[in-house]
Amino acid sequence: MERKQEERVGESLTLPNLSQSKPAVNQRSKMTEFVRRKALQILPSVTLFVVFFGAWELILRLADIAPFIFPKPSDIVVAAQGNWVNLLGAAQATTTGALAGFAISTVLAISMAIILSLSKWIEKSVYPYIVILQTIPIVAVIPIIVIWFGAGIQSIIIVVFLISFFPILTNTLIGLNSTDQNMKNLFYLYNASRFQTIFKLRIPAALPYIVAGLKISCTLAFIGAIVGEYMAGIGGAEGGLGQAITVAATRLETPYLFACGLTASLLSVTVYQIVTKLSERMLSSWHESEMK
Amino acid sequence: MERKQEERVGESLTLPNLSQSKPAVNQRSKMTEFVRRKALQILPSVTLFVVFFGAWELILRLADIAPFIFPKPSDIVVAAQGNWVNLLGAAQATTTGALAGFAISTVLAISMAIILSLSKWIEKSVYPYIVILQTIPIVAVIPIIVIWFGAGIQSIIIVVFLISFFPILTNTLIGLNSTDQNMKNLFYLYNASRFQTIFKLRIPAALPYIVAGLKISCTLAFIGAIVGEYMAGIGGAEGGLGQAITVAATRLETPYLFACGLTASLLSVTVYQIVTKLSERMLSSWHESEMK
Amino acid sequence: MERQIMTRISSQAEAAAATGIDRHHPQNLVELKNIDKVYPNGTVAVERANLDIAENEFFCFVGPSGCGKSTIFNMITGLTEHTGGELSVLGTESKEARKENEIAFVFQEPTLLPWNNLLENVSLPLKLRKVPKKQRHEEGERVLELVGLKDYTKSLPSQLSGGMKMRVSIARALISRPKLLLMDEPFGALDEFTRQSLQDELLRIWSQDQRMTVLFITHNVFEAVYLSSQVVVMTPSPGRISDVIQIDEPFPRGENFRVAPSFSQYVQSVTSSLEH
Amino acid sequence: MERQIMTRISSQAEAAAATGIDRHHPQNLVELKNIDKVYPNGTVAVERANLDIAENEFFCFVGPSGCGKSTIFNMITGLTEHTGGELSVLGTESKEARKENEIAFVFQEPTLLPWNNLLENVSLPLKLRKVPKKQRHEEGERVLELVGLKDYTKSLPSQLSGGMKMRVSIARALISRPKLLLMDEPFGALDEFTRQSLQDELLRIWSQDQRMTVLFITHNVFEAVYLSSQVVVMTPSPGRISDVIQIDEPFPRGENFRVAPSFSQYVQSVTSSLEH
Amino acid sequence: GEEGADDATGAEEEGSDTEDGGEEIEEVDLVLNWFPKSQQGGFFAAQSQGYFEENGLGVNIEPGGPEVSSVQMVSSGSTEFGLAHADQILIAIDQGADLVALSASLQNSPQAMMFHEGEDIEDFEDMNGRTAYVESGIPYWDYLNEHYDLSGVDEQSYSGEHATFANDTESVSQSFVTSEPYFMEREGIDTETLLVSESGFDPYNVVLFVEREYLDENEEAVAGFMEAFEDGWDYYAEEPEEVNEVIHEADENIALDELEFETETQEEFVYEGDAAEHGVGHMDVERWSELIEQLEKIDVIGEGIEAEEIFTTDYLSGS
Ligand SMILES: Nc1ncnc2c1ncn2[C@@H]1O[C@H](COP(=O)(O)OP(=O)(O)OP(=O)(O)O)[C@@H](O)[C@H]1O
Ligand SMILES: Nc1ncnc2c1ncn2[C@@H]1O[C@H](COP(=O)(O)OP(=O)(O)OP(=O)(O)O)[C@@H](O)[C@H]1O
Ligand SMILES: [Mg+2]
Ligand SMILES: [Mg+2]
Repeated sequence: MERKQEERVGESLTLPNLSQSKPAVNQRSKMTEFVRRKALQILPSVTLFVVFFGAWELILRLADIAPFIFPKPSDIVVAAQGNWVNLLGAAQATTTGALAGFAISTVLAISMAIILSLSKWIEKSVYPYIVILQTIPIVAVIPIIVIWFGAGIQSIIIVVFLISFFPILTNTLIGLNSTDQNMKNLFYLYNASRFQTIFKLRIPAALPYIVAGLKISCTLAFIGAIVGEYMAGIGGAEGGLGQAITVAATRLETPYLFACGLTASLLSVTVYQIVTKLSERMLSSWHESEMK
Repeated sequence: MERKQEERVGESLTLPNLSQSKPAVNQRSKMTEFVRRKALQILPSVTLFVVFFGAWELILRLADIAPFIFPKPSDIVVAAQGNWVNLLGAAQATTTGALAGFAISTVLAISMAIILSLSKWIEKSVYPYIVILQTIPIVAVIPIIVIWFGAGIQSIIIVVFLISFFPILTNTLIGLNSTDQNMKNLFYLYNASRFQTIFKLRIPAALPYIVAGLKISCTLAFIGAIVGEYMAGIGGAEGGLGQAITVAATRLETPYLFACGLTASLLSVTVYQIVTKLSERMLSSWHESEMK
Repeated sequence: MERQIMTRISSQAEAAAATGIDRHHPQNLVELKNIDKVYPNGTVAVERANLDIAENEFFCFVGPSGCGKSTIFNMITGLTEHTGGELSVLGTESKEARKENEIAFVFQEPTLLPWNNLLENVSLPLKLRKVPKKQRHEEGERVLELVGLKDYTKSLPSQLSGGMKMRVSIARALISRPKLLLMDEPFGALDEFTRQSLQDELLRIWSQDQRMTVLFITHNVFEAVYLSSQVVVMTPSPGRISDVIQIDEPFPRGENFRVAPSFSQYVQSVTSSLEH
Repeated sequence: MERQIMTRISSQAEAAAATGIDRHHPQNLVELKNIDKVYPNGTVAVERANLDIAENEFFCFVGPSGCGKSTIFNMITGLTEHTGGELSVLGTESKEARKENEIAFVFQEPTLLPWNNLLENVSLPLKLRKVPKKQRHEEGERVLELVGLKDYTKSLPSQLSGGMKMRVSIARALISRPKLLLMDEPFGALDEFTRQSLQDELLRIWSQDQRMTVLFITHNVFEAVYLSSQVVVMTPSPGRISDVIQIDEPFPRGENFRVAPSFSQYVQSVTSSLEH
Repeated sequence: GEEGADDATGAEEEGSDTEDGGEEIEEVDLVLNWFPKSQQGGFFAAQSQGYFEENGLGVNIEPGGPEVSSVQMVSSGSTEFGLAHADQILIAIDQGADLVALSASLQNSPQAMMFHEGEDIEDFEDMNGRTAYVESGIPYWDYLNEHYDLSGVDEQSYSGEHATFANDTESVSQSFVTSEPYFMEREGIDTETLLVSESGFDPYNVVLFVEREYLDENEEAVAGFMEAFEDGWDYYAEEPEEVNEVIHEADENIALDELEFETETQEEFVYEGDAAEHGVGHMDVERWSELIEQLEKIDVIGEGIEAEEIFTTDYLSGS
C-alpha cells in the first residue's frame, strides 16, 4: 500500500523524491509542505479550468459566432446574472426531484439486488424483466406516469427513479456475486444465516461496486430530473431546470440555456463529490481503489 | 467454487439433492438430467412471463381501460402486426445507431479510463470535467450537435455516446484502481512497463467491473438512440423507433407506441444478453461472479 | 515401533462389509467409507478413503503437497461434495453437520475480513451466533492474547505480517469450544518458538475439553507425532490413505516427550511410511 | 561454535563511521546502514538494521513471527520506503534496482494471476521482458518440472492445492537467473520430502551460477543452517538484527552435512541466539 | 390523479344538491395544451377574476408539456377539462375517446412555416431543396404533402429548439406566428411566415373539451365553466396586461414582453372572424366537417366521425 503513495509523488509527478532521500528536507516545516501539497493538488484543476474556459471564450470570439448559436462563457455569466432568481428556484426544484429519486433508487436497487442475489433461481427469472423495465423508453411511459401521478414532483421522481435505478442494481448485483469464495466458505461453515452473510459479508465486500453504481446513478439522477421536467410539464419555478431549458430553447435564449445546463452539471458534480467522499470514508481503510 | 453449484441446486431450489447423495440417481441417463435442468432453468422465466402478461391483460380488461390510454398486450400485438414493416425498419435504424454509439463509447471509455488511471494527477484534474461533460443535459447540447454534425445518424450516435460513455468509464476506472496490491507489486518488481501493467494485469483484473459498466451502458445506448432520434433525427419514414414513438404519440396510437417501446426493450435485452454471455466466457474460469 | 502401525484400513473395510455400508456408528464423530473425490476437471484428488474418527481423538494428517488433505477437510465440512462413498459427520450428512454449530476450523489461508479489525475478526463466530457484544469482545481478547496478539486488537488485517494473520485465524477457531476442530496447516507460517507454545496451548485446550476432536494437517512430522493420538499418512496421485499410525503416548505431553526415544521412533515410523 | 557468532554489527557500524555514510562499497550487492522502518500507523517494524551482503552469498533470515523479516525484504526491493538510514541495492537506490532486471523473488503469499494457467504464470517474468513465446514456454516447462508440476501446465491456479501454488511461485522466481533472489518463506507450505529436494535444487542452481545472491526467510532453523552461508537472526518489537551467524561449511552440501555433528551445533547456536 | 377524480365526483354530488344555495364550490382540473401562454389568457383571467368561483367552480390549472397528453388525461378521468387543438381531439375520438368539444379559443390556426427574411418562399412548394424542422407525425404536414409536391424537402425532427434553424438561413421551421417570430426578432433574426391555414388546413386551436360522460352528468358545472370562459376572454380583451402578469406568475420562464407580443398577434385569432359575429369560442359544423374530411383523406383518422356529435355550442351564449 505504501508504494502507491510514493508512486504518486515520485513517479507520477516526476518530481525528485526530495522528502525521503535527503534528510535535510525532512526538517522543512510541515506547514510549508502541507501548503505545497494542497497547491499541487488544486493546481491542475485550476489550470485546466482556466485553459478550458479561456479557450472557449477566445475561439468563439475569434470565430465570431452568435451567442444564440453557441454562447461564450461571458454570455453565459451575463444570462445567469440576469435570471438569477429564476435560476436559483429552478435549481432547487431540480435538486429536490433528483435527490429524492436518487434516494429511492438507492434503497430500492440495493434491496432488489439483495433479493436477487439470494438465489440464482430468482435472479434468472426476475432479472430479465428488470432489464426490460429499464429499457422501455421513458418517452413511451411518461404520458402514463403523468396520467397516474399527475404532472408534478411525483412524476419527476418516478422518471429519476427509472433512469437511476438500474446502474445501482446491476453493479450491486455483480458486486454481491463477486464475494471471495474463501470468505463465503467461512460464513457458510460458521453457520451464518443468509441475512448475516448478506449484511456482514457480501455487502461490505460489494461496496466498491455499489459505490461505482452510486457514482453513475447520481449523475443520471439529474439527467432524469431534467428530462422529467422537460416532458412532464410543470410550470414556473417548480418546473425546474428542465422546463427552463425547454423554454430557453424555444426562445433562442441559448446563453441562458447553457447557464441552466451548467447549473445542472454543477449540482450533479457536487452530489458526485459527496458520494466520492463517502466512498473514501468507507473504503479507504481496506480497499485498493480508495487507499491512500 | 464447488459449493456454489450445490447451493444452486440444493439450497436455492430447495429440492432434495438427488444427484449426489443417492448413487442410484447417478445411473440416470445424462440426457434426462440435462433436459430436466434446462426445463428448470427456463421454467421460472416462462412462468413469470405468463403471469406478468396475463395479469396485465386481465387487469386492463376488468378495469375496462381504453387502449389509447393503456393498451393490453393483445392490443399491442395487433398493432405490431398491423405495422410490421414499419416496425422492423425502425428497429433496424435504432439498432444501428445504438450499437455504433455503444461501440464508440466502449472503446473511448476504456481508453480514457486507462489514461486516467496512469496517474492520480491526471485523474484528479481531468475527471471532474468528464463528470461535468456527462452531466450537461443532452437537451442543452443537441442543437449544437445538430449544427455541427447535421441531423441524422451521426448526431444520434453522438447522443448515444454521450449517455453510454460514463458508466463504462466510471466502472472501468474503479476497476483499474482496484487491482490487488500484491499483484501490482509483482509487476512492479519484475520491472513491467506501465503498458504491460495495464494490459496484462490491471485490465484483466478489472474485467468484472468493466463488464458491469458494459451491461449498464448497452441498455442506456438504446435509450440514447431513441432520445437522439426524437430530438435530432431525420423526419419521415427512415426514422427509427424514436420517430415512430413520437408519431404514435401524436396520433394517439398508444398500442403501437407500446409496441415500439417493447421492441426497443427487446433489442436492448438481446444486446444485454450478448454482453452477459461474453462476460461469462471471459470470467467463468476465474472470477466468482461468473463461476458455475 | 513397527507393531504399532495399525492396518486399520483393511479392518475398517471388513467391518463396513459386515454391517452394511448404510449403518452409522454413532460413537464415531466422523466416518469416511470408500470416499472418492474427482474434481470436475478430472483430477482424482481422493480415492477410496476409509477412516473412523472417534470422539476426543487428535488426528494428524501428513502427506506430500497435493495429496488431498485439504480436499478431505473440505468434504468433511461439506465445502465440496464427495463423488463416491459415504461420509457422516457428527452423525449426519456433512452438509448438515455445520448446523449443529459444533465445528470450527482454520483454513490453509488466513481468510480474514479486511474491513474488520482483529477483535471483530476473531469474534466473528460468536457474532454470527448473536452472542452479546461485551462477552464476544472479552472472549476475543482472551484468544488474541493466547496467540500473542493482544496489542493488536484494533489493527486491520492489512497491517499484519503473514504469521500474525495466521495466528488471528487460529484465534478465531479457538474462540468457541467446538466438538470438531479442523486445522489446515495452522502453524506452517510460524517460527519454532511460537509454534511450540501454540502446540502446547492447543493440547491443553483439547485435553481439558473432554469431547473435542481435532483434525490437524501438518507437514511437520515432529509436530504430528507430538500432538496426535493418531497420524494419518496419505500418498499422492491419486490421494489415498496409506497408513493410520497410533501414537500410544499418554496426555498431557510435554518437553520430556519430545526428547524421549519413543518420540523419535514414532517420527521415524511416520517418515518411513511417508516415503513409501 | 560460539566463536563463530560474529559481532558484525558493531564492526560494520565502525566501518561506516570511518568511511562516511554516503560512500558505497561496490563489492556489496545489498547494504543496509542504520535502517529504520516505522509504518504510518506508528509500528516500528525495523530499527537500526545494519547488514552488508556480498555477491554470491546465501543469507537466511530467521526470527519470530512479526519481527520485520518481510519488511526488510520489502525495503530491499523498494516496495516500501525505509524511514531512516541508508540502503543500497545493486549499487543503486532500492527503487532503481529493479530496473536492472536482476532481481527475482518469492512473496510470502503465492500471488498468481488467476486468469492465467500455470505455464503463463511461471513465464510471466520472461513475458514482461518480451522473450519470444517459444523460448518462454520451454523455460516455463523446465521450471515447472523442477517443482514437480509438469503435469499441470494448463491448470489454473484455482485448481491447485496450497503447496502447489507456492511451488508455482517458486518456479516463477527460478525462471530467470537473477543476481539477487529474495525468497520469503518459500518452503513453508511444503512437506519435508518436497522441501528437501527443492532445497537441494536451489543450492545447485545457486552454486552453478557464480554471481547469484540469495536472501531467504525461513522459520526452520535446520533449513537455514543447511542452506546458508550466513544466518541473520532477528528479534521482535522493535525488529532488530541481533546476530549474523556464519555457517563455515563448504558447498556443495548434501545429506552428510545434515547428519554431521557440526550441523546440529550450528542449529543449536542459531536456536539459542533466537531464544535470547 | 385518480384521487382527484374521485374527489371531484364526490364534490359534484354535494355540489348539485346545494347548487341553489350557491355556497358549495366544486373542484375541477383543467389541463392546458402547453406551458402557460397568452393562448390560455381567457382561462387565467377567469381564474384571477374569480369567475370560476362565481359559477361554483374551483379550477386547478395544470400546465401541459411535450409529453403531457391532455386528451389522454381527460379520457382517463384524471382531469375534467382539457385544452387541445381540433385535429388532436379528432384523432383521440378516432382512437375511441368519447370527447365533446365545448369552445374554440382560437378560431384559426396560428401554425405557420417560418423562414428567414428575404428567402424566396411564397408557396409551400418553395420549401423543396430546404431543410424543414417539423414535428414527427403532425397532421398538417401530411396534409401539405397530400396537396403539394414536397418530395425535395429535407425533413428533420422539430424538438422545440430553434438554434439549428437560426444557424441555417435557408431552413424552414414550424412555428406559431404568435410566438417564435418574436423570439427570433429579439435575437436579431428577421423572419417571415407562411400560415399553414393558407393551404386550407385550418383546425380550431386551443379547444376546450370534456368527456361526454362528464358532460352528461355535470351539465351545470360545464355551463358554469363556460360562463366563466366567456367572461374570462372578455376580461382579457380589456386588461390583457393584468392577466399576462398572472400568466407570468404561473410560469416565470415566459416573459411579459413575449406575452404581450402573443396577445397582440393572437387578437385576430381569438376575437375576429366568426368570433366577431358569434362571440368568443364559437364553432360551427361546417368547419368541423371540413376538418374531418381532410383528416380522413390523409388517413390520419378513419371514417365514421360525425361532426354534429363531437362538439356542442349549447353552453356558448352567442351560438
Ligand atoms: N478446485 C479444484 N479443481 C481441480 N482440482 C483441484 C481443485 N482443488 C484441488 N485440486 C487438486 O486436488 C489435489 C489435492 O488437492 P488438496 O488441496 O487436497 O491437496 P493438499 O493435500 O491439501 O496439498 P497441500 O499440502 O499442498 O495443501 C491436487 O492435485 C489439486 O491439484
Ligand atoms: N502495512 C503495514 N502497516 C502497519 N504495520 C505493518 C504493516 N506491515 C507490517 N506491519 C507490522 O510490522 C511488523 C513486521 O512485519 P513483517 O511482515 O515484516 O514481519 P515478518 O517478520 O515477515 O513476520 P512473519 O514471519 O509473520 O511473516 C509487524 O509487527 C506488523 O504488524
Ligand atoms: Mg492443502
Ligand atoms: Mg513475513
